[in-house]
Amino acid sequence: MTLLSCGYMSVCFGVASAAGAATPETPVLTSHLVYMLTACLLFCIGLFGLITRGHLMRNVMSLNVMGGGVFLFLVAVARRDAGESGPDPVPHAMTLTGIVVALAASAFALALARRIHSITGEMRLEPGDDNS
Amino acid sequence: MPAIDYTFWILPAILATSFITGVATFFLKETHANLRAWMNMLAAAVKVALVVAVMEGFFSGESFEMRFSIALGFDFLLRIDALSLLLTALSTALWFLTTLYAVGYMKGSENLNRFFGFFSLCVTASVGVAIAGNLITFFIFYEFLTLATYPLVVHKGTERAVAAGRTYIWYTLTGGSVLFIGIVWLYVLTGPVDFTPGGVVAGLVDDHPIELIAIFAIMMLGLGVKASLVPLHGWLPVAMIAPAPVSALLHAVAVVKAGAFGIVRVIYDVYGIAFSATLGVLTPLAVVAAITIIYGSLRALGQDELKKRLAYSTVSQLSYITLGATIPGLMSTTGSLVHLIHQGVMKITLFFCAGAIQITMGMTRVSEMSGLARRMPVTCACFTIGAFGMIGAPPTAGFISKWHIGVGSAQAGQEWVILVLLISSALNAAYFLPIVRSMWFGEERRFALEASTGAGRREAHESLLVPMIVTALCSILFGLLASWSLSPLNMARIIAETLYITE
Amino acid sequence: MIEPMAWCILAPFIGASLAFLLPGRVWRRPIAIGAIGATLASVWMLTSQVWNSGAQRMDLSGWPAPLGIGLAADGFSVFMIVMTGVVGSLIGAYALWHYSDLSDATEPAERRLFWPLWLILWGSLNAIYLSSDIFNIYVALEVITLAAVALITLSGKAEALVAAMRYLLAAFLGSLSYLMGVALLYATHGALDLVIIADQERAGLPEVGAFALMATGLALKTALFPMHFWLPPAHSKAAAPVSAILSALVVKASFYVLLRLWFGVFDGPAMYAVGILLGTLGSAAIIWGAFQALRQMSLKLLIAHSTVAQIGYLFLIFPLTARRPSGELAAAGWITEACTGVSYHALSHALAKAAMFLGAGVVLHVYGSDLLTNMRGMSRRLPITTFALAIAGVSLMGLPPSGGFAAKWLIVTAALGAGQWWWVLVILIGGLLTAGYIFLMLRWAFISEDAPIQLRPANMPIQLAALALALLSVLVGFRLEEPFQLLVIGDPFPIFDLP
Amino acid sequence: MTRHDATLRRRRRRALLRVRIVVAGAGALALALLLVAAVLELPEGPLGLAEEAAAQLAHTGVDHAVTAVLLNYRSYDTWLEVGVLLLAVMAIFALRGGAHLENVRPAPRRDPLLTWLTRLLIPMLTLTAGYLLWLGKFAPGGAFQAGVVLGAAGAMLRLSGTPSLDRIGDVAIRILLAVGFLAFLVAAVATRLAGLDMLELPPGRAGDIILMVETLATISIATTCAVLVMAMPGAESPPAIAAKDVRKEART
Amino acid sequence: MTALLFDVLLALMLTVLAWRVVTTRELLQSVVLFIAYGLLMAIAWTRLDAPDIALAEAAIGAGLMGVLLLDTAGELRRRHGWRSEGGDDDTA
Repeated sequence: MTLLSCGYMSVCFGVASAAGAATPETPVLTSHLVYMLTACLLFCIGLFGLITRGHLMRNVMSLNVMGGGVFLFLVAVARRDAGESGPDPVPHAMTLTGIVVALAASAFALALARRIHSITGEMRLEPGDDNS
Repeated sequence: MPAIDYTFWILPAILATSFITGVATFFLKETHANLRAWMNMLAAAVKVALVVAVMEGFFSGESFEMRFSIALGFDFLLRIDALSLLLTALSTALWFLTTLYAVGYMKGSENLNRFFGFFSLCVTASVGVAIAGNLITFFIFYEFLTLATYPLVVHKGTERAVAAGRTYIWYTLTGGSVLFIGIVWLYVLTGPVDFTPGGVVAGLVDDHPIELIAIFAIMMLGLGVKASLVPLHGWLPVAMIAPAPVSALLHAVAVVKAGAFGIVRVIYDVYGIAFSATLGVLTPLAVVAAITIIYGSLRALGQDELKKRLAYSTVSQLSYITLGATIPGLMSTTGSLVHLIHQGVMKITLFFCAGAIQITMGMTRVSEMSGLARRMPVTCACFTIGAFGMIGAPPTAGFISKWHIGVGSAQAGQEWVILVLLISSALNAAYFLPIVRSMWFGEERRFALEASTGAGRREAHESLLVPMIVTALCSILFGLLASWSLSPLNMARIIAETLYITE
Repeated sequence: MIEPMAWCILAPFIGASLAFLLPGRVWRRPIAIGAIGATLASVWMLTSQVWNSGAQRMDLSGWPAPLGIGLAADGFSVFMIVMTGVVGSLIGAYALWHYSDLSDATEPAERRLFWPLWLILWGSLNAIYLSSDIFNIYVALEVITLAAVALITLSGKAEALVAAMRYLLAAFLGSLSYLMGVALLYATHGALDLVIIADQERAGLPEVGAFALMATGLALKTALFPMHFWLPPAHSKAAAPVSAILSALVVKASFYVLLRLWFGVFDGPAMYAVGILLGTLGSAAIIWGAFQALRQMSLKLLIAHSTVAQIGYLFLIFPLTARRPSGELAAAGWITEACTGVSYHALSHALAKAAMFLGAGVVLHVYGSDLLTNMRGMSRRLPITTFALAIAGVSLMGLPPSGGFAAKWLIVTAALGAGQWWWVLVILIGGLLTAGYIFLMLRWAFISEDAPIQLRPANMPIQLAALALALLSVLVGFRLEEPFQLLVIGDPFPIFDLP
Repeated sequence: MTRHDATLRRRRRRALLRVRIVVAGAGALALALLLVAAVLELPEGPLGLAEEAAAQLAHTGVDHAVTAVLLNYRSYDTWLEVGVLLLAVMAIFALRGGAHLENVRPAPRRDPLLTWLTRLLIPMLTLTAGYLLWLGKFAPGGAFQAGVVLGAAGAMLRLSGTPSLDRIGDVAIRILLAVGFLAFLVAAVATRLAGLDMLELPPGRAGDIILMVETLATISIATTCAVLVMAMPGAESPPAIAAKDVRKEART
Repeated sequence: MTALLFDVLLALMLTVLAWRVVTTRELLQSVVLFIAYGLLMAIAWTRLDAPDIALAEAAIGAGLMGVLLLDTAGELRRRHGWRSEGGDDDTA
């Protein structure tokens, strides 16, 4: 975990320092850029969690983490395109819709997982005694 | 002019007669035996009448064609030309006789609705193959034939029959797909092209011969499966497990003839004999055909099962047609075309006899048949005529076609063909004559069934005998009256002339 | 005047709401028949409108493209809507019996919930084929996924639930990856409408990233080869009409979206390497799916694996329409053949696959289990179903008299025309393997029955539904002019106008 | 199967799992790098639809941009989204085998603190939900936020064991759930019949139509959230089939 | 500059939390961390001045999803008894 955090810090400061000394077109480290980078990381962490974990509840949580990443990216884009009347409302609407859709799908996934659990006594699809 | 343009509608009508009867038979009750029999006989009679009408119309100069375009870039074309008339006549006539035979042979066994239904569908397919006007329509009926014959091969429903069906399907479908690739490749090169005597490809494309050779090779592979050229003939002996009428009509006439007919069509009406000679594709095909002839006869020697022996003899006899077709020359082409008819008639006689023997005496092995003539003289007589025809003895039709192929190859300067003919005739004699000798002159063996049926003559049921006698007589008449204007030889000569004149 | 485009979506949704609000037995049949009739009528109106006056476009809620959502109907989308309508209504006819009180296979709860779920699924399928807004497509895909998974869980069996769970997780991951692609596209183009994005030529790393994400997400939902693990259990454990709906219709929706993106938004043809990759994955799917199908012992699993294989054929369009790095089109003269061939394969596969699954449903109902071994002697007991399965098999194999043949003919012509002959080898081997598993199924039907076992009577309408679908998949191979003209209205495959 | 094989198999499976983790990790990292690179190359400066949305705001009958986008510009999306919610509930009914909520799991025992807290919070939650709904017209708020807050209130009732939705009959539940979807459906059909584009709200009365649709949507979202929490299939039925053969059946 | 620093810190917290959610051993612990992740995300929305999404995220992420997950986690422990926290996933 410490490895990850210092890796992450180096990315941010690398970009910041580059911005400082960089020519105009390299992106200066604005707040929406920070969130966009975080969004990409969240997306990939969620993907990693989904692939490596067999436990159904963990899968649902990883999917929600991924979803969070995508929505963070959308709202960061809205912030980047903010005009004088405030941030771009379309990505906001997309995020709201996305959140509600993610809620519906996760609730159904949880219900299905519980039904499978109550029938088979296990909360996973493939055999895996450890937390695979 | 009659209300409907009958030249347009007569061809689909020919197809429809057997197609509709086939589909209708499916819906009959299993118990309506005689209704089913009469329906099929009537359909066969109507079809023969239609074909005669077409033949008479053709000779008086009319042309029959039915074309409608399928948006895939080619037309679905049914057309009567001299070559297609030959095979149509053969199929329709023999279908009539085989239906009669089948009614007698299959009496009492179950699933008859399915049997006769698919039987008529097969004939529709084989007539369709004959009157197809271009490669794609030919391919449509070619594959339809494969599908319609599968249920007949597995008709008995035993594990062995189904296993035989599987090998049959593997061979024929692989052949079909390979042929499909060939046809598409040719279509990509030449665009939509119909069969025209003298060949079409020569004029269209002369800048990439290698592709044309490749396409020819692929097509021969595809057609070779049904024409049972050597490496691809494995399915024919295996498919002998089907009931006798199926083996008779399909594996002696319809299915194998579709392959041979396809080869003739490709050589003469797509590539043109002259262009294929220049391409140099004919000699390898001739060599393969020769090998098949020899190999087929050799394998036939060793078979104790009568139907297996006949199957291998078909493998070799069929390659006569391919061999004759590959030799450029009027006589050899006529020989090859007329052998299409003669081999059909003779082979069907032999299969009829084999079926009759199996039904009445329960014998399927050659070794069991010594002294059979005393019990079934008529069947054995027909068998003998058929056997002599196969060997190519003078009065029979077989001799005529072998003679023409021999002379044609001599004229074309390919003497080795005559050598092949001689060897194969000798081999034919080697595997047919012992059967004939043991039938007539072998001493009577205690026949298994004798106790129950008493000594003396025990001929097959007359519905089996009549078609047998008719085909036997034909194989002799075609030989004796060869020069008669309406004989198959004369028709073959007319076709050959049309193929060469437009060269 | 009646704007049929809107009604193609409204009619099923109205039917679904009524079916949900009035779950009573007495209402079910009229609502179902009414909804199917209304949807078919609106589909017919839309087809005639597009046939006569070309591609249509309608801006929803009154706002033009960048702000509002547009509905666009060109030849290709109408072709898919007609396919969904025809196959959907015949499956509906089967479901009318399957989910009625006559059949003892279903509990009351299933019967109440089938029609709302299926009609919402149908409405959102039409919505996808009409929508020209990439975020709207995301929401519609999500509706389809949830409805499909809910339909699978209807049967309540334990393995159906496990299969549904695996499908839900895979589809959810696919949707999220697609949505990330949409976000990237919006970040680079500032608009969500397909037409607007297509006009702005902007190829850079974000575009490539967006395509990679969207293509993977959609390929996951279409069960392309490496990501097909969820399809066989899901499609075989569901009830017969549900498996037919999944295999024939639901799988095609995400492929349709991928095709729209390939031609419109991403100027796909410029990505030759991506085209070849998708083509290779498709070929692997053809071989692997058919190979797996050969090893199955139960009919529905065999048919499900056959779906995995047949989807591979669809993905052959990408290499055939890709442009070589040197700029000239791989199959310059043969683009129409490739596109019409693949769309025709989608149609004939939908018809044949639905017929086979309904046939399998009849076998399951009559024999009690769909193991191949106890289909012994089926050709005598269930002649119509065997006939339907056989004809559907013929169309899958691509043998001449069928729609499958026309599709195979077109794809092989395009492949040979494009000089990419290796696809032809794949199709050859795939066709033979398909024949392998079709006759593996049929051989049991022809083996004569040893002990005559007591069977439940199979009443006629369900067999006729399967037969009708099978006959359609063959007849569609005869009359080709109109479908081909319909397909190219509104220039759905816009490579032609390239210089 | 001796103990040795069992440990062997488990060790092999754990090794296989480790390989899977490493591969997944590498894949995810590669994807992260691709995304970061793509993000860094994104074009700068305002690109989106902020201006167009703001400019047309006057005609939408609503002052707050996001609500305008949600319920006017892209109301079709919101309609499908409410459809997704309705589908989720239908799917859960499919899992439970029926929409009746009577046999919902017995509520946990009632403890005084929770009941007091609910008696305090429920009115406040409903009030905030109403305010949020009203707020949507000119400030951040609207159907979803209000619906979810009300849904949370429903969940609260459920957790505290006080009877709420499970007392209402089956038909009432269905109507409450479907009313949001129906609102949009009626709006779409009405606009179609009136000759306008689907879901096109006439500028004059757009504001009140949006408010009406929003209220119905809030009701159905609240009910959906409450039912989602309430109707979760619990452990009513003991595990009927052992896990192993379910997976075996699933795989054959 | 301090706002930027706050953003970077928030972003870092979000990423670390997400990593922890995915890789913790205990199931219940990851559920709680997931709820914290939801709340942090709500803060992020306010930072990106999207108040309505912040509200929705707080209510849904922490509220509903949290309730559902906790209820299911409780169900699991009730089913497997208290012997081992999170029952069937004892190792990482």
